[in-house]
Amino acid sequence: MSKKDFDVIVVGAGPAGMAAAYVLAKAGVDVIVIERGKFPGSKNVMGGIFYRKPMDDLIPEFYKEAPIERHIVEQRMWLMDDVSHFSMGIKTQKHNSEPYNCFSVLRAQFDKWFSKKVVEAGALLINETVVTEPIVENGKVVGVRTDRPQGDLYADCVIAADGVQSFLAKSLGLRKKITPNKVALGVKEIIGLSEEQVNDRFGIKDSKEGVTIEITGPFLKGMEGMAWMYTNKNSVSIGIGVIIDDLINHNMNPNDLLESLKNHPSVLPLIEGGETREYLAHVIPEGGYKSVPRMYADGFMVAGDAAMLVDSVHREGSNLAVESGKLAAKTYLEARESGDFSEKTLSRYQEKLEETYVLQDLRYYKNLPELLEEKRYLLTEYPQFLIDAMTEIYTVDGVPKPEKFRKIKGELKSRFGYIGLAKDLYTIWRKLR
Amino acid sequence: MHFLVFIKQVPDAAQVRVDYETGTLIREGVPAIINPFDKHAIEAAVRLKNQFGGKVSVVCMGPPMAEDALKEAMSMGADKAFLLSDRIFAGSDTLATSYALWAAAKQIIKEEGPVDVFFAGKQAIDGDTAQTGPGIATRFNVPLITYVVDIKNVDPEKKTLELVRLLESGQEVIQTTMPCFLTVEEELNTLSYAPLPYLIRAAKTSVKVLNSKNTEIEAEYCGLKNSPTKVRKAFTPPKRERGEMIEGDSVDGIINQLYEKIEPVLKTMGKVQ
Amino acid sequence: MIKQDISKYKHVWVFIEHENGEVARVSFELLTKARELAKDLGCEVHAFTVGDKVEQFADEVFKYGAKKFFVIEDPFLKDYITEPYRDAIVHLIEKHKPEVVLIGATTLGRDLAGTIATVLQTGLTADTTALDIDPKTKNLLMTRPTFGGNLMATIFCPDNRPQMSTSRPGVYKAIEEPAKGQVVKEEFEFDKSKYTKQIIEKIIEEGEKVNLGFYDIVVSGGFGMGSKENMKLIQELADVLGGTWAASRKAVQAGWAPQTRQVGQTGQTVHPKIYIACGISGAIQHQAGMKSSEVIIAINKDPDAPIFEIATYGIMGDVIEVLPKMTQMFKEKLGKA
Amino acid sequence: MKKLRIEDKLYLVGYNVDHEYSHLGISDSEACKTCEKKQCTYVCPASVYSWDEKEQKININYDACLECGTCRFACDYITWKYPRGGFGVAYKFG
Repeated sequence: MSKKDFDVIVVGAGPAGMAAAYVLAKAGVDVIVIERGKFPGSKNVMGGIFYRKPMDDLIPEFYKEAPIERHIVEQRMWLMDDVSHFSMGIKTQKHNSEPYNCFSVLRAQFDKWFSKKVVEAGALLINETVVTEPIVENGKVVGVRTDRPQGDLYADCVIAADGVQSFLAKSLGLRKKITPNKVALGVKEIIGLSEEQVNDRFGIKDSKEGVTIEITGPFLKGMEGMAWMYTNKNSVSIGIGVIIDDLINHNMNPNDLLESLKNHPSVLPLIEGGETREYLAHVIPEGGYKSVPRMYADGFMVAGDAAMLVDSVHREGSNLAVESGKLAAKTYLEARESGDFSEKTLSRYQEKLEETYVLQDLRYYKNLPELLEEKRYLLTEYPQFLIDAMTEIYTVDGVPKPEKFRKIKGELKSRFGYIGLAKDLYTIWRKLR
Repeated sequence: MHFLVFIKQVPDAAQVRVDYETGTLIREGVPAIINPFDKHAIEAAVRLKNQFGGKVSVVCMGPPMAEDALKEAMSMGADKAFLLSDRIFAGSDTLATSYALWAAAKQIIKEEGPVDVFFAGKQAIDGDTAQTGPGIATRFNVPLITYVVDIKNVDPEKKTLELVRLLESGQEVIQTTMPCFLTVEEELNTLSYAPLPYLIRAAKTSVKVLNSKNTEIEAEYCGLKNSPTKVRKAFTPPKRERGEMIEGDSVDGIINQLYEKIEPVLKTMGKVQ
Repeated sequence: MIKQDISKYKHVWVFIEHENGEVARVSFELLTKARELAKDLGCEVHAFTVGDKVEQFADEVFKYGAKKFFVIEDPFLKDYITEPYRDAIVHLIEKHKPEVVLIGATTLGRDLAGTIATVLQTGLTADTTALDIDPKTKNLLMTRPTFGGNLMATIFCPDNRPQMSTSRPGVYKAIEEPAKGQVVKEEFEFDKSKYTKQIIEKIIEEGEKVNLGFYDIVVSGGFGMGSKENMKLIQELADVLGGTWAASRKAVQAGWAPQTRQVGQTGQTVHPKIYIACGISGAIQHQAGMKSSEVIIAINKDPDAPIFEIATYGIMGDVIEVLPKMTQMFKEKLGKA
Repeated sequence: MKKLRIEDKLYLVGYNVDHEYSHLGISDSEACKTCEKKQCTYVCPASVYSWDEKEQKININYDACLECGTCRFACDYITWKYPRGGFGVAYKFG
């Protein structure tokens, strides 16, 4: 080893990078975090909610001091067409007491707080610097090149938590080119409302409690995607994420899509009169388990979005990021014992992830992206049928109930055919295995 | 040579919005930044240091969070950073602020040695007063050169330098002795993309806090109570309404109409007799 | 804070700014405004200045209603240099104790006022756009824009004298009201060794660098100008009006104008008396840089262009057709043909 | 609810515009001329790309970029880098 400025270089101060840096700094490792934004969080957008568990393991009871918005007590799931929505969900007091299940957070504020904890733990944080490529010597990653003058840095190990675009993983050949059918664009607005308005409109007791609504269905016109609304303290985050390929093929402008969502009769009353505070966009890796790359090389590990760790079914990403960052750090600590940062030693990182829910969850749904790509109608026709059936059942129009059920059955048969239905059920069952 | 730069942390005025209903500014989430003019002052000082040797000190008066501004100044190449922070400064007007900064600068001179060139931005984008810099210069009784767009012929031996400053009618070149006090325009320089070692050093170095205990600042000249000017009220200007479309059959006719409408304004400006 | 006996201060003073033997227009504007203030205060308007040959301004100054004109004449004060000007003016103010001192918020005025106020240890309100007398306390109420014009603040200075303000040029109309005035000449002994600053050179013509904020008329071109060549049309109009030209972000990005001339959120903020937006749709980002202009004239083909929402006067038409005619007609009307 | 135009929304976003350098580009502008869909012109959430019929080229308004990278996945000719450190979008809420 010729040069060494730090033990570990962490690229990116998002949840994955900071979780890694926090664990390393706490263990006395000389770690530097390099962030391209003005401050951590300034480039980050979240279409999801922040789950407590992985973060709580890292910083116990973090939610008592972190800038969180609301803890979530109710999660609703809507199937929506152009004029109706069919709602399911869970509201439970079990999520209304400490230590809570999950939170809505505003990332620009939350990440900044997290970075303060990381710096307090002893890591060095450098903002406003772009890491352009890994420095590779004899097939081994020995550092990174930044876009700053005199910008080369050397270390035993580089942890790339540089987000979905991850130029680092790509330049090392770990990651394949991402095709537009494996990635979604999420656009989002923060709409300002008073605390009372948020409480009233979402049916919650006080401004500590929060609600999430996740929306899919035929209103997306057959595009694969999902919309969401999350309550913040005095605002609502409303957004929509759609596979980029679908946007292209449907000649769809994402802002128009967001505007039509905002004006949907089911959505509008919840946000009406609010003032848009911010407009944001970010892409979300949707490739699932099959797109997860090899996450290590000699002197190198990849974490978070950069490793495509997003569970698009359950809208989880930041918790997978935190978990992966933590495990990357732990793997480094083990490797340090032996002073061996080779590919072989660091491969333990991916094994660890396979042992946790992170890759187990992703693996469970590993065939889903292809299934949805192949059978787009699963996202439109079944939800539409459900909406129509519910509408029929709840419409009192003098038609006897047995006749209604017969009619619904008839619809089911004519729309899908029993054989088609059986096939679809079988496929879903098989793909989810 | 020793360069001392006075900086201010301000809300990014470009992101401040007006709430016409309440007549207030919406400042939620608006980031705090180094006053943009001050960044060019830091840049100028760092360039002079790199050319002639010496060091750059930076001082910022503000709440503890203003430390971020000082860290950023260091990442631009400043060597020493001082945060002037004390509750007694709350509500200071420009006279009281220039007093506190002057007193703090004297302490910095005690610790770091005499200053050759003092720097500040031409004004802050929140208050837009352009008074604090001249105030400090006056208290030090050093030559003041405002609206500087170029620095030339620095002679560290003779302790002289030449400055180009902006006037309404053009520019003027001024020669002065050091120490002197410059307030600078954005045109003075283009901000460099600082080398990584500057950023690392800034992240590793802590900022020294100055307050009424570790300086000779006297409370009787500080804060709202001891500021000669007070704010009676603050309000937002009325929202601009849609005006009048000038229509007519011919372009000439339209322009004639327009001219008649604006003639009184042109007269007040002395454009028409 | 230094406490003063404020009852000893009387009269409204206006600084007469001059360059090359000519008085700056803002001084007359302020004299006119000062007459109003003096009426409310029950006192007189006095003018003052320092310089080489400044007594010659007496007639003009009295024409705008000054009852007295305090001057210090010295060849040493031929050109404006901050420190000797400051010292001479401080001498005048300390000797005669005016209640109010008004200075134009020009480059010179803003350079000078802060340093005077600091020596006098009194309050100064910079760049005001409105001056009033509080009927109850008789304090001067000074209103000024902050946050780039998004917020106005009314400031007063209750316990210190003089109450000082620099006032933005072009806010008040200069109206004559001749008075019989008296010139009061004062002397000041300069310790010339104290002053170590000198002017080497004055460059009068405009260089590449522009400060759009200095101009009271700005003619600005946008993407609707169509080409770089057409930007000449706005330059010509600006020349006729004695203003300067600027551009929208889209025009800058198209390479038709340098970034230094860009008006808007990511460019400069201007507040001229007249802003003429030519072929600028007027997205909110552009409005942020010019909406506090006094008169906005918009010329645009598109009747739905947002610029019309804030324009004082709108002309729906093709800039390429309108501008040359406008330049020609204004040239004639302003007697510049 | 009143429909907001993209530029109205972008006005709410904090940027630190890099006047020195554009992080977006097109590797082969000839390709744009024959590109049928010109998807960059509608798929970008900030409407950074617009087709200039007269000049027969794509105009890139890079200072409005939200740095999502959609264009980069949508078109192989778009050269996309991060803006220099500290420049570009800076969200207030996120």
